[in-house]
Amino acid sequence: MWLFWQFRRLCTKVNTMHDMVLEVVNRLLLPFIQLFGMYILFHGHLSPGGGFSGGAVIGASLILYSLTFRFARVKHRLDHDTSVFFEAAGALIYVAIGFVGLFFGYNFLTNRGVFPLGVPGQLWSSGMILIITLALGAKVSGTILSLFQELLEGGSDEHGNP
Amino acid sequence: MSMEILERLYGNIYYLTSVILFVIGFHTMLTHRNLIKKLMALNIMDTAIFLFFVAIGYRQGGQAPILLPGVTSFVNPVPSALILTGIVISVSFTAFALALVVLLYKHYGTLDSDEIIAIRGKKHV
Amino acid sequence: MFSLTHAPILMVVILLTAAFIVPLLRKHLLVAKALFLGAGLLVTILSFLVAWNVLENGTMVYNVGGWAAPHGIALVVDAFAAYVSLVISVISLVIFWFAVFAPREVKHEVGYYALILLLTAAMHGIVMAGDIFNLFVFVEISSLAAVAIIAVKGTKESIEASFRYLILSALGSGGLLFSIALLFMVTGHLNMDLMRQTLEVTAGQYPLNVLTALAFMVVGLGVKSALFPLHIWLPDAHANAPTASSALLSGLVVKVYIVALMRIAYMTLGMELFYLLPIRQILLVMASLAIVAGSVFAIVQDNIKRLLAFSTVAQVGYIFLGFSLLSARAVEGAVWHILIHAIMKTLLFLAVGVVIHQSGYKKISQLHGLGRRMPLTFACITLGALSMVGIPGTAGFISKLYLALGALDAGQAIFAVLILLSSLLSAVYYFPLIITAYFGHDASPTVVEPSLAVQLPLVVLAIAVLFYGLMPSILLPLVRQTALLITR
Amino acid sequence: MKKVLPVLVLAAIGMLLVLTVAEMPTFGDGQAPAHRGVMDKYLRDSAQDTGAINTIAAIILDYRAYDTLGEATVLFVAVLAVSAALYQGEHHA
Repeated sequence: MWLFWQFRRLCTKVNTMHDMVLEVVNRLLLPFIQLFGMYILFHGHLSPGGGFSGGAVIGASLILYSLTFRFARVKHRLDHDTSVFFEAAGALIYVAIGFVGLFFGYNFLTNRGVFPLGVPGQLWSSGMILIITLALGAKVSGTILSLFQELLEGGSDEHGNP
Repeated sequence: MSMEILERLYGNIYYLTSVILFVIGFHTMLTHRNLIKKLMALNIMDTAIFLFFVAIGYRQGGQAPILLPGVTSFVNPVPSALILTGIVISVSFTAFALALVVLLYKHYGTLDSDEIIAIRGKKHV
Repeated sequence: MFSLTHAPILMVVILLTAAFIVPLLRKHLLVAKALFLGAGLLVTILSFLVAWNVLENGTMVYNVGGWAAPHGIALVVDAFAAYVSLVISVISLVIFWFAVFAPREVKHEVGYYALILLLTAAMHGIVMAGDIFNLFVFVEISSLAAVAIIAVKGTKESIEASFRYLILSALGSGGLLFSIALLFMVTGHLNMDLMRQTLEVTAGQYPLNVLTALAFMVVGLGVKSALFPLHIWLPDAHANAPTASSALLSGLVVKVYIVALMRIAYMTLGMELFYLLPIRQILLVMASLAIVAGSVFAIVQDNIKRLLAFSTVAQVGYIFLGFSLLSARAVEGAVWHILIHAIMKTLLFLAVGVVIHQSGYKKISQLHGLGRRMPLTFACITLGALSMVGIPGTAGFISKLYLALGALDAGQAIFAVLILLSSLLSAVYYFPLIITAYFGHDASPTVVEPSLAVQLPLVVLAIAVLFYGLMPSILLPLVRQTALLITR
Repeated sequence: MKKVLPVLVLAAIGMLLVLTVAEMPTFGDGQAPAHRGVMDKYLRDSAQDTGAINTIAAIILDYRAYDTLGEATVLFVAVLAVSAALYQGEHHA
């Protein structure tokens, strides 16, 4: 019984305290995680990766951020409307790129002939693919973060308790 | 005759594995009552299908389909491309199902499908 | 910039774009509503143009991204696709109107509009897909959105129903994806037309593969379209959804999966192969069971929306019956029934939703005398119910006539008898509704008619029921061509 | 009965699937029908056609970009569905 209460106290303590170790390590790690995500995004047309995996890495780093630093503090910086905006913006850019092809007299979502393709193998190549990859990266990271936030909020009652 | 079938099965061991995974997932789906376990079963089944799909694309000695100089033999890129889509769809389904599970737990106070049906049935009558 | 060749993809993309923008307009509700209705209207106009173009110039093929068939994704708009997408856009426009002007049932309003838009876009996408994996993607979008528009109501029952629907629907998707994998394995193509050409060569080499693929596909899409033993999710889901969702789900969504199955059957497998396997007999039996069981279950219901939902199970049976009888007139009957059932069931669900909202009564036994309080709404319900029963002069008569004649053509007179019998059964469950409403003692003097904007869709649909009943020739060319495609 | 039925169903499905596996083209066979369809052009031309040397990126974002639009839409539907379903959970929002 005593053990149980001790354990419970520890749990509540963990729930509310700022853990120095976690914060420092995260401050160190987060830039690298996000850089890696960016690398995956920008090299989607050159190496394994692309919009979804890169976006997932960045989104995971954002989740890590909001888990380590307290949720409320993150919320005003990365609030729900922002992530929905990223969502919609990513999808809209995708559709807009499709319409660019239409505008120039090609079919919907045409790449060749509409966008400069560049030299295959270089970073700035492949026209539409790179743009869409970046848009998808923004969208997917927004999606992952907003799913996380929704589930976290949805699981709590009116007072914000889990 | 049966020896021949066994040999073919051994040759297609990846397909066989994914089929077995599929059946395991289906079994869990049918027999377990916990909603979270049902979702896991769903994911196992999806994963089995993904494994199957990707296994179709393999060719003996093939490399990842990135056109670097010096590489001449590639695996079939089409299944991999399709599976990327499949994975995202599976993620979406799981996310929404989890949200529904959260709501169900809030309303019914249990994650047992039989209990939920019992509670709902009582209310209906 | 614009020419009619781009119209098929624009229909999908306009709806998608509107759906991406609408959730951002939470603060500007009026703009969101205008966008919602505007997108629906634009797509309806486009679908009329496409249907006209298909009738004039034959099948339209659109290569997305400019890549021709084997490598890119092709949209194939043949007569069937043009017809169904016309039905979808018109009926969904009416439902859009209702969703905007009807009393609120949903808290997250812009989200609800966006989900309806996405569902409609996905239905157009499914119908026009010429590529089997593209079809799968849109089936997934529509499944997820269909579950979501049930869950938005937020009551205990609706959450439970939508969860069950989600699980079964995900199982169905798994089956569909597995069968696509099996078909890809033996063909190496994803384009439906090329698949058929390859299958003609390789199907004999891998017969079990094709059979398994077909079984998984029929079960997968059968779950989603509520074919008889797999219909268990439907009554709860359709009865507990918000009114507009019920109408959309029962009127359109269930049928779109049947259309998908038939398109796969005649485009990917070829009808010979599809019916070489024992699928046809199984479908016939299941459809007959659906008609009988759906009617019998509907008779014992007291909750109006559940009654309508079980009636949908029976009507899905009609459509499957027509497609698997496979004589020209039976297929025409099934194709007619897609449209006519969409009109009737949408009318009934919307009208019943209005009644439930205005009076608060959900059961038939509570409706005493309401018909005199809400004359216009109940006139619409009566018309819809008469059409469901198949009284001559209403639209429901046409499709049942075609189905019965088709059964005789196919030499299976027993199914004509079955259709007659089921008409009697549906009279047994629809007439109490009308009789109680008109002849019961007047119980609730406070109930009034809703506003005119809410009644407009009901009146439009009721006129459509009469119009197709008296003048069925208006869409006949499209229906004829569809039947030719399938029975070819 | 409740225990036996799933086992029977599973046995039937498993049997069918195992027989199907035994009939499939051999794993890794370069001449299997799956590799005779669309694959060759993708591997041969994707660099010139799309400018991407990652053939999979070329397929999902150029040749089959419409599918990926659908995929992005599925994610969008999921987020929207989750937020719409959980929205009524909060009374103060």
